[in-house]
Amino acid sequence: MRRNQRATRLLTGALALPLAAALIAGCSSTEDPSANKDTKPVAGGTLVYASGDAEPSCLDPHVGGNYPQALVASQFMESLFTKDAEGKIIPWLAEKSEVSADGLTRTITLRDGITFHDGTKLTSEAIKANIEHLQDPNTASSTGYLAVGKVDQIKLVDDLTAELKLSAPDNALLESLSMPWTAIQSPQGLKRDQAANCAAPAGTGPFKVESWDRQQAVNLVRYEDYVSPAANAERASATSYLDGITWRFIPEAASRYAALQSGEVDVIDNPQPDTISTAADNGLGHLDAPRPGASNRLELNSSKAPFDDVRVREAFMHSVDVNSGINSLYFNTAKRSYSLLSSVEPLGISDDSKFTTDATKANELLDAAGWSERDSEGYRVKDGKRLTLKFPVSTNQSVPAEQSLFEQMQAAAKPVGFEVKIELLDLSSWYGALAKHEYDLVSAPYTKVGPSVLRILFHSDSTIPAPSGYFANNAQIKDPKLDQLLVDAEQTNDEAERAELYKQAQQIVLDGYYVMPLYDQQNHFLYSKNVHGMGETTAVSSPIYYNVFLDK
Amino acid sequence: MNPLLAVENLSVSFAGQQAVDAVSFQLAAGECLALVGESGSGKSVTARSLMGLSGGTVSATKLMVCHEDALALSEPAWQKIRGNSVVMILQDALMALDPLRPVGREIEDVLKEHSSLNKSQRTAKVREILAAVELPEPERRMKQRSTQLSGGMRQRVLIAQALIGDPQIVIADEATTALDSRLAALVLEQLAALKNEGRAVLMISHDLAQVAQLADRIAVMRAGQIVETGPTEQILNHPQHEYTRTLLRAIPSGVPRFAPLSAGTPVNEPRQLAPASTDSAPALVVENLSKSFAKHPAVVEAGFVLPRGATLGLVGESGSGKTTTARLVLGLERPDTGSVTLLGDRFAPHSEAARRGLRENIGAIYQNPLGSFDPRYSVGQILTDALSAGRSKRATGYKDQVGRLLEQVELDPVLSTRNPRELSGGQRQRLAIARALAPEPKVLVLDEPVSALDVSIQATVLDLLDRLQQETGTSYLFISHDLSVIEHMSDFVAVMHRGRIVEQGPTAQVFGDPQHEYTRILMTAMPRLR
Amino acid sequence: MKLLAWLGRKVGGALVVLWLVATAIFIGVRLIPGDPAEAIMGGPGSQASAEALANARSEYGLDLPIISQYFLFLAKLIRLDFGTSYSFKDPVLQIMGEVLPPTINLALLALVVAWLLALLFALLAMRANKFGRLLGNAVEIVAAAVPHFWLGAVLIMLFSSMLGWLPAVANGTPAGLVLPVLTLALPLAGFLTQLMRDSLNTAMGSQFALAARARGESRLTVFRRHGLRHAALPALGLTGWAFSSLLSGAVVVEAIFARPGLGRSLLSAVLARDIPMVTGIALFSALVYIVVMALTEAIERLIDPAGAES
Amino acid sequence: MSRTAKILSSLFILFWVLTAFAPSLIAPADPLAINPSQAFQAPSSAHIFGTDESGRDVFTRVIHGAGDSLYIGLAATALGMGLALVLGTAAALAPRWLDEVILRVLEALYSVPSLLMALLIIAFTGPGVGPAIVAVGLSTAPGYARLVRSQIRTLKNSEMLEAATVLGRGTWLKVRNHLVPNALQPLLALVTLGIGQAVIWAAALSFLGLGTPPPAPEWGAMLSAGRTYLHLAWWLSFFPGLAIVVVAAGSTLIGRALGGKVKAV
Repeated sequence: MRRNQRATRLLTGALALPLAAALIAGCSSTEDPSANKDTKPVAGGTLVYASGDAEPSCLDPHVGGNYPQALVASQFMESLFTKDAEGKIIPWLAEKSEVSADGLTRTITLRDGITFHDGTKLTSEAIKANIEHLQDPNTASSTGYLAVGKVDQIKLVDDLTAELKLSAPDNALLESLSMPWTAIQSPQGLKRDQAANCAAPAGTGPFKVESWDRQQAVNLVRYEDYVSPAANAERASATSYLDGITWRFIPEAASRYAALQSGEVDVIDNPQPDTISTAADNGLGHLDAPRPGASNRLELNSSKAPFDDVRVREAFMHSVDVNSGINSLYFNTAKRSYSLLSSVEPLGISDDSKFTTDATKANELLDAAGWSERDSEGYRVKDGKRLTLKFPVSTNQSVPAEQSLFEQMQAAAKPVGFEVKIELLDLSSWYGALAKHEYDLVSAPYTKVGPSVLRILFHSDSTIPAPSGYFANNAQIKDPKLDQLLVDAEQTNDEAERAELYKQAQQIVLDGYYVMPLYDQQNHFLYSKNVHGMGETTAVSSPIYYNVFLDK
Repeated sequence: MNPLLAVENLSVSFAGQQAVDAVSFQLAAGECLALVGESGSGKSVTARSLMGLSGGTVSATKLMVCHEDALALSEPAWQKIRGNSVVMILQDALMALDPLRPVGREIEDVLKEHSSLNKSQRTAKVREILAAVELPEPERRMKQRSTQLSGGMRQRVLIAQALIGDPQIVIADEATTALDSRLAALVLEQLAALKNEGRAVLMISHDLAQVAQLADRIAVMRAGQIVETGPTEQILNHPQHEYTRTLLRAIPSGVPRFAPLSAGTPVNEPRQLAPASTDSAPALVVENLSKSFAKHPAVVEAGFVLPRGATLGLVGESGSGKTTTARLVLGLERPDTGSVTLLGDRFAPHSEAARRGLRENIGAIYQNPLGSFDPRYSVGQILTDALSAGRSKRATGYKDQVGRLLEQVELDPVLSTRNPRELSGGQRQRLAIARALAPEPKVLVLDEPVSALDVSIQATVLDLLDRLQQETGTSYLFISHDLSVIEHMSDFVAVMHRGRIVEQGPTAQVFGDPQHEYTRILMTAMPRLR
Repeated sequence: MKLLAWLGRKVGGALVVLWLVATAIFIGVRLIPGDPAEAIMGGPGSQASAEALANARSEYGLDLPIISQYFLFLAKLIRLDFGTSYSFKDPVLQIMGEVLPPTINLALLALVVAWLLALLFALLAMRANKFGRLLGNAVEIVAAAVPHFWLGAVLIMLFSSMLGWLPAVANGTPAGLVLPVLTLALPLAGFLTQLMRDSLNTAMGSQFALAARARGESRLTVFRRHGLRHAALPALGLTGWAFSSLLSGAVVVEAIFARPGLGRSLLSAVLARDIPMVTGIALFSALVYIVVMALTEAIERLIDPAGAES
Repeated sequence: MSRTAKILSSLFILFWVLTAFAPSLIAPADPLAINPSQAFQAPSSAHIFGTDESGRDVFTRVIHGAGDSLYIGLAATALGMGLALVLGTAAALAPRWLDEVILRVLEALYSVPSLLMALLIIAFTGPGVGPAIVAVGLSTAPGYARLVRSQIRTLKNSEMLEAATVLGRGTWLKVRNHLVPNALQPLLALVTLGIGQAVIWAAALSFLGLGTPPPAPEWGAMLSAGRTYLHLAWWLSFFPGLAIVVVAAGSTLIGRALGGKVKAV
């Protein structure tokens, strides 16, 4: 497997490293402190990883399915497919795959000789068991569930081959199956009760879960029988260099960074932007791996006043100044996006003309929309109602810099006459507020491989809540034309047509002022100088530590 | 003979404030010197500087303690002397023993500091010494804490602690103050024994009568100076200094009723008690009064009559039930049996509402008046409150009356804006008397009203009470543990013992010819000068 | 015999208190608007599955009349069945077994350190001159006024980031305990010192201290034999409160120093509206408090048998 | 209380009352006004406490934050004390059995540590200023209530009230003239001591993200936001922290000067 390789300097300067492939555009890494040292990989040592995310309640990324789960699961579970350095989907656990002419049957053949951590062999039975596990309501899968939504039934052709019958053609299926949320685990493991499987899912990855001391660490150890689907002649052994990974959870950003500085941990995620910008000066390595799928963006709830009026939506876009906020808060670690899709998605289109800061225009639009009066506090009023925007913010999903950015928007929108009411909520209450439609603005990150994320986010079907109450179309766009484009785009066999359809679809969303893109979903990692070989990631940009090694 | 203590021109000051001013005296083995003075006279500071514990700046032309130059002693050297050659018995046994440690350990500490005995030897020695001071059940008591012992036991422990080091000099700092006369006698007896063993005893006291029994010589102190010193006989019978005379005059025992104790008071004419008129009921009639707390009897079948305009002295040791009797009389406790009749009206048992109308006829004075004042009130407010029956504490309208009351108790009217906390003990008691007089009561219950006061102040307050009684005809129920005060103040005396009134009658009769065994014991323990 | 009666009284009192806490929680849960099953399973945001909701309904007897629900709830508690934490996916009792010891260790250690600091400080204050006393006074008041979360952050910045002396996050080594324990102990030490100095001054100025000096004891000996007990007594009376405030502080400290424990579990349980977990933690911390109170009372009786009687 | 202490305490209180009610007199700027180009300015003569991540003036925010922070502290203390007065007075005056019942309830309230109780309440109500006030108030109530109870019991049996009885005062006069005013005096000291702690607890809730929502300049919330930039801009968290310490230490000092003893509050 050629997973995403992100270190140019690394590649040119250290050919001895058993790393390959070119870079994906848009991804960068600050100087790798190890790059020029011509370091030879050495086996041994345990890497300590410190995550700023909340500790998952389940290590099986099928259950629920959020990014923190993907980050850790990428070490012990592998997907059928993955993305190469050019962004192309390539087989991984699968050897090959074919689709029927009508697009309704997908045949997947697995590689031979791969075993799960529990010792069982990887067979086509696993494909069936895993997809069914995702579709089982008791699994309570959100992300994986949507990804395999079109799979109707699975037929086992032989030991290694399975046939997936689809309800409709799905050209995003392989992208869906490249994500950690649909990664393959042992059918034997899945038969255990959920608590047991959550504590130690049995995958095929280079590391396996040895133990999980809640609130302390997930202890991963080298999987000695690991077989890499992408054989590499330069490696003496197919197993990982590291003896294991101690996966810790340190929610406090300052503590996490202090721990990295003092050498207690080797790698941290979710670093503060200011610490990223000074990382190189402090002798730290930096990996920037923007997540695929949607960009980080604000969605404007168009289903109710005041954002049911496109003029109000447009006025909002012009009333805030996102760029200077990003500059001051992100220290050049995040680039302003004008696209609905992540910069790693080749089919995304950008349109910066719609997001200029122009208070005059905003005022005119609001006057025209009937919000012409102002109350004593300077907010606009119409029919006695104040121009108030409810903005629930999840503290779990928005890092402090992003919260500050929202506060700046709030302050900038005030002179124009918007009252933005930011509510900082825990995840549970945030979901609750969304389910009750108590929002006008919301930022809900969504990671998925490929442009089909657009259907999940903007198809009118996504305004209908799932049994759990969750819906992904937070902008509440209900446009039959858009729906049709999104459905067609997923069913075509023609790459060019697919690109065109997605382009039109994106234009509709942008023209409707439904969404304000901010930047890529940030995914930064800092690591100390004794860590080498960082850069490889899964299709969703979660780093893999198979090729990482530590100084002796 | 080489004196054990030789002090010449000893001065002690605290932050520039002179507490002891050029004091000189000597003390030889087998001798007892008494330093007598009132609070603030510097006598305690003098005593403490003899142990290097004054805490102030000490200077002297000569300060020899056990033949050592105390001025040159280092702290470790002092520690060798303290508790060993020189010991001190402190005033209040309850306060002088750590309430959190067994008393045996406290005594043992002396041995820890000054001997090389091991644990079991020390314990044996402590047991021995406790037996020597006649502490009952020494084995058990030594393991108890001071709060679990009776007053008498504590005193014995304190003496044991002083004796265990075999000291050459014993300093008794107010060791008999505020003790019941029997306990005081016990301490004096022990001190006498020490003196007879050839030790030097330095007594510190405010009570001339008490030291007279033991001291060979007396030094009278005032304001940091020794104003007069001489053999006991000479000081008592031929005092040279005016202050010594004041102190001697202030001792109430043997002074006839209404004869003044303080110099400033004009001589009152001894007054004949008016014969009890048949038409008016006695001031107070107490019949068959009993009260128990948690089955523990405090007052048992007490009964007495207080005639109008007269004083009934209620005397007894602490815990004898005097205060409970006072509270029953004041209607603050409900009696189990018996009754209290005030001026012919039933006062207790009765509902508080029914009693309230009678309350203006009876007032009360306590030992420590400060606790009975609202801390937020000034002197004037306290009196205004009393005069207005609680309706107001603002002086408007009552200013003249407040002034009159203050004048009546000989308090300066400028004090009316002060808080009682800023007053001296004597002034506070005068204020309490003024407040009690405000409703012009017919009866005053005085519970140990002068026990916390210095002798000379006590004298002025007693004189004041005498004067007020003569002026207003108020009847007093006067409660005290101090026989000499009772003797001086009372027309009738009732002696309480273990909740019972064991003997009562006219003062002269009870004091002259005590009938009850207990009364006789009390009388013999009473120090007398005259 | 006396001891047995005392123990009996304590256990009886403890049961009443625990019953009251449990009842309050029961009422609190029923006051949450909406479906109680959903409330127990983490509120509308938890996206509990229909089956999980049905399970909760039958487990807590939510279809029964409210009074039966209450007795069912109590019956389960009596059997030590606190249910299963839906966010941790483990039985609450088992999680308690995992998270309680680290927090108790941390709190006890902090308590001991706070005591030592307070004693040291009280001793220094005793010997200090006027200026030193004033300074000590200021330090103890400021120490007591410093919020844990601020102190923790500052200590990390100083000792981990800048000086690199001590680990910033818990790592299982004794060194990793230093900063969290200090963060908890310093404010408490400020409180205890204020308290101890008052009673120490009273004790050292008392007649019995003078008597001890007159026996030939040095100031230090008097401090050791007498001052210490009297200083300790009121502070000891506060131990229950102190321990309870340490448990509160542990919520913050465990978050900052990434330590596992009761506080961190509670915080995440609260954020996830994990009611079985929250119930369990509340009851267990109440139990811990009761045990600590009983222990301090026992120690108080040892030091001051007379005082404890009244 | 000495004269100097009185003057200093009055000035201290006056200063905070002023900042709470008229912050603009001291810091005329808008605490919410952003200026991204001026972000992370170190303390200087232009911004004596520096600026925060959005270029807001930290001094202005600290001053304007006094209102919210003190409001929560005061409201929580008032709630706790109100509850304590009712329960404590009832327990002190009630018959023995009711006293016993109230004591048990207090013990139950006391047995759950303050912040844990606050979190418990928030688990039921969700976060916010209201729950924070209720939570802090409720968790401080038992401490106050016990003191109210013992205070009233002591007063009830005091010589002062006995003296009033002897002077013939009725129940009402005794309660109005002596019991209530004298019970309140030490409670005032206690409340003063308690306010500082309540401010700290409230800030702790904001720190955990469960109190005042941003961008309101509440100290705990500011500290919480600032701590992420501890390595870059210490002043963001230092000055709000300092404000908390000053208020808490000041209230302790005044409380002690008023005769309060440091007790479990």
